[in-house]
Amino acid sequence: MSEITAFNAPKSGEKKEFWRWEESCWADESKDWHAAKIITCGIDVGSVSSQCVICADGELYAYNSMRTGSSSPDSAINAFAGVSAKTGLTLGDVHFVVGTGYGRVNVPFSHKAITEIACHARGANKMGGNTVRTILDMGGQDCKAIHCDEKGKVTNFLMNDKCAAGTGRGMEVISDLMQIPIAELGQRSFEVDVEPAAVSSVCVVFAKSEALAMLKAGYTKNKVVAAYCQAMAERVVSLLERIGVEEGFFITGGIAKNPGVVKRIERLLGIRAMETKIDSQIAGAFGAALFAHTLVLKQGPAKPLAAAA
Amino acid sequence: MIANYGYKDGSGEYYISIDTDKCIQCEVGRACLTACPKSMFEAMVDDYDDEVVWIKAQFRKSLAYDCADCKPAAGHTRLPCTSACTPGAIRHSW
Amino acid sequence: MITGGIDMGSRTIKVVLLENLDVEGAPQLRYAVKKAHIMFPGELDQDKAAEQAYADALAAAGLKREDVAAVFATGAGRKQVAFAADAVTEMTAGARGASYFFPTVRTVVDVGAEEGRGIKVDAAGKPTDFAGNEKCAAGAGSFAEAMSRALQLDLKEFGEASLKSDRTIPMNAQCTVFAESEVVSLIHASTPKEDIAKAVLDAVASRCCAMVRRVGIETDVALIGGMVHNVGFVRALKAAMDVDELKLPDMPEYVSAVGCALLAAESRH
Amino acid sequence: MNATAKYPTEPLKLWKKAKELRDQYYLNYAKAKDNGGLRWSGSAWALDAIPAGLGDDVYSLTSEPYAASIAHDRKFAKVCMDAAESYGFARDLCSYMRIYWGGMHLNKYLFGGPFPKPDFIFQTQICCSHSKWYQHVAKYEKVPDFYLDVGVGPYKTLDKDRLDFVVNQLHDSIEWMEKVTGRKYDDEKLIAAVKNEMRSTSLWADICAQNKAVPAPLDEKTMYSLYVLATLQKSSKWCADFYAELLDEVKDRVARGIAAVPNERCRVISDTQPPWGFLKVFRYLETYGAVSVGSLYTFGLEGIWEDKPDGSWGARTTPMDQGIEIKDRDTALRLYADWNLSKPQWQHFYDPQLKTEMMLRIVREWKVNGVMLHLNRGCEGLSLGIMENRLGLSRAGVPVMTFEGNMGDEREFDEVRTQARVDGFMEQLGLRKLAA
Repeated sequence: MSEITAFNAPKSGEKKEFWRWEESCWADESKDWHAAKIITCGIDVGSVSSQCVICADGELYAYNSMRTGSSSPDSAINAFAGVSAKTGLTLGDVHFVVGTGYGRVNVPFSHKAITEIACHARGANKMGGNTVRTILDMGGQDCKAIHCDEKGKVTNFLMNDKCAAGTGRGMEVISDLMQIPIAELGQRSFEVDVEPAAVSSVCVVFAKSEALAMLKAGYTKNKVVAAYCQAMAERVVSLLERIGVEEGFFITGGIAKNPGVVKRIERLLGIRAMETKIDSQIAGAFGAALFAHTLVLKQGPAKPLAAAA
Repeated sequence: MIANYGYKDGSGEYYISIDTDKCIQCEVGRACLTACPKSMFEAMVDDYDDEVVWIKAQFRKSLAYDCADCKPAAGHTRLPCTSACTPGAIRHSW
Repeated sequence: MITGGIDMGSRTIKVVLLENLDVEGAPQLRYAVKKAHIMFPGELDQDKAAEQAYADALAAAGLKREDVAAVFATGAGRKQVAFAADAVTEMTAGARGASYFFPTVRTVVDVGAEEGRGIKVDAAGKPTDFAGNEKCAAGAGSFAEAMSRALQLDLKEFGEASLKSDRTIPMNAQCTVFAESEVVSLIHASTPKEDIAKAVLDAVASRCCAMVRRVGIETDVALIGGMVHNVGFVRALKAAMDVDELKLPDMPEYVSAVGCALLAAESRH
Repeated sequence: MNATAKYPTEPLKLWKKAKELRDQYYLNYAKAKDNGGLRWSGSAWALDAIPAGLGDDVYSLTSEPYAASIAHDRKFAKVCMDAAESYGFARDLCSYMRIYWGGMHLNKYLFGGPFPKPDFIFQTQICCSHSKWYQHVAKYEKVPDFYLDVGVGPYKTLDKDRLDFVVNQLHDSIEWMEKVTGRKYDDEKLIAAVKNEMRSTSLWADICAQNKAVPAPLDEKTMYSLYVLATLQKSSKWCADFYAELLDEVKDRVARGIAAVPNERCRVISDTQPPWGFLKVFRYLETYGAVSVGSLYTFGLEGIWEDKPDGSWGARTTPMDQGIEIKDRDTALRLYADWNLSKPQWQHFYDPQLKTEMMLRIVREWKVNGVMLHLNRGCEGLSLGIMENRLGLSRAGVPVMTFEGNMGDEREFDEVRTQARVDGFMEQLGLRKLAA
């Protein structure tokens, strides 16, 4: 057996991770939190991503969005540490913390846990305005369809976390399979001569082997991605239809950043999704922070917490 | 609020819907809790501080099987849960 | 004579250029693997990716296309390789490659990114029977990889971590995706990483093993494909198959490509 | 085997007629009531010569072929199965049964109009689902039902007591039919039907035996559309007569060397019902010049066989050809029971070894190069012990491949993987794709 050199073979460490989306940390430089009367915090620990949002007097002040680690408490702490580093805020300065998302009960420094359903509705109502009625959140491991009233109170919802079809995870699967960065999937899905029929299988595992077969058959990657995005869209729409779709359609979560799916959902529903300047992934944490604000107004600040992390 | 607990997968759509507006002021003393042979219902306080019932988490991903015993195939003409809930807060999607 | 083999995997493309050191009339064929090349197709469609991978390999080997007598292709995208003289399935390529490295091998376990398979091989290195994993992809590498990602470990650390655990946590879900959410709940239940890693690798190993048993486990047994690098998986598979020895090539990802290059060479004899 | 042999081929002349007979059958059942006829329902395995004694205006709907026809229409099949699942039936039950039930609950008949209600159920019991299937139908449609227990063990162990056990039930079933229909039973019609069925099933076996020829005059995909007639009404004169015609045509094809697949260079057999929604798998084989010459399923479900003097497997000689006279009800029932109990497809319910032996025999006599086993999740009965068969075959040195699927439920079938599996198997058999 003579020498073999596997040059530019990426070592596992530096291996390109196509599925990974951008992490981000932001603070409103125009504001000074010291001036705020009420400071609240919302922590959303999802199965895939975690966010921390800080509200100053019920307005968005700062947020941090990162991938969920292998322990929910740490993820919550790190999410907060991010904004803390950027703004100098410590937990001691925060009047009330609400935890939400998959790991909401594991947020060590939260005063109350509220489901992501209620928080997404509340957040969307703030981000999209009180005309928001229908909310779609495609999470990492689940898909939520929510209908809410002008106050952002949930009037109808369903969540599907049994099947990966129509979840962010399903999207990661295809980006991995195609070796295309997840952020590019949407754009690539439109770079096709003709729009292909949707991948027929509802099951992600089958869809995957269907996608492989398309490649085998000589489809371009873009075409396969298009077929897959279409399938995702059809899947999500069938869930939305259960709760009844109304104008004022708002999409939260990472999926909002994937035009490949969003545009196709709009096409199927015949409704345009509302625009927002704020990172759609923070909707849950934002909602949680707003709940926290209301709670402070109702029952006063919670006792300050020992700084975590 | 209409709360849908359940799932849709390759084999179909299985949701139990609970109309919390009818559920909050339960006029039948939470009859559903005892009506369900598997005690799948549970009373809890929701995000808006109202007491309502929901489906216990361990059943939410297997309703098709958990509810089979109460379906016509098992000789039932009416579902125990929906029959017990005379205000009509509970509905099955299948 | 120089021949080539290209393995168009669903994730990576491997190219092998093989020089036949055969002296005319020598009883035993002897080969030297000249160059192996691995890359992530990334932006490219398969046909172009194959072209590039091959070009790179030639350049690295300091060879020109006309130096290469024939190239055989295998793998999911084998039909997309314009310059290949012929295409063979993963079964044939894997069997031939494995028996080149280990002439006594009779059972080959090939665990790739998307599919695992068990192959029964005869003395000539021809597949006589095979079984692949059915619908569920949980018996393949991409599952383990996704799980290692959830644990924030790279595949190597993932395997090593599992060695530190002797706990057995059964994974009930047959479907990869369900299995993933099972792992996520284990994580949120703050189960030690080591135990989760072992649970995942045990699950993959038991699915692979069930598959291999369909063709029957006959020694010697060889494992090929990227999972060879995963010490935890190797341990789990040994245990599941209940064999004392598992033959491990030192260039596991390239075995099928080598098999192709050999078949290409033999087609010229 | 790799030489691309080319044979002449031509379409089957009787193809159109087979389709017409099939459509007529389903139409007759729907229209039975128009002129006061009777409807009964039971499985394709039911002993349908018995109800024939009730008159010439008695029509049946055999449920497996009916469900299979629906399975071709994947959309409607899904609708039917969803209906059954909504009703609370589990997804892992027999997919024919779920499809049939679903159609009944939706009150939709595949061939148009509402689902025709049977007057009674007449069913044999060999697999676990057969009785349960009609127990539900009878309850739901509120119609009387009768079940024959034919589980008396392998034919080679058949003795007088075991035969009596079945014959006595047949006598009871006739009395029962007279009671529930209020009709007078006509033994002449019974005897005629028994004779028809013996002809049909013996002729079908003979037709299958013609496929021993190289090239094979018929491929399995075609055989499905022909054998189905026996699954509809093997005891009818039209079925027996059709098979007589068909046998002549197939013999003529053999004589003239007409092939079903012109590029035949490799012969395989399958096992159990195919995934009906994906018969193109068989066309895919042809791209390799491989042809499926049949299966124990197509040969042995509606064909009755015997050992020929030369040791080969051939059509069972009918009592009529042996000069045995059938004059009374008891003689008819006795011969009829014995005839059916020798049905090959009934044997392996008792021991997978029996099935392996029959398959090996087919492999030998039909010059088969490999076996494709369908791990059919839709049929517990026929896939029972199938992995044992896999072992038995490969121990005997026969190349085997397995593919997972379901005869009626497409959700269990992965077309992509199956094709990849076929690619590997063909290569194992030393075949390369032929230039199209």
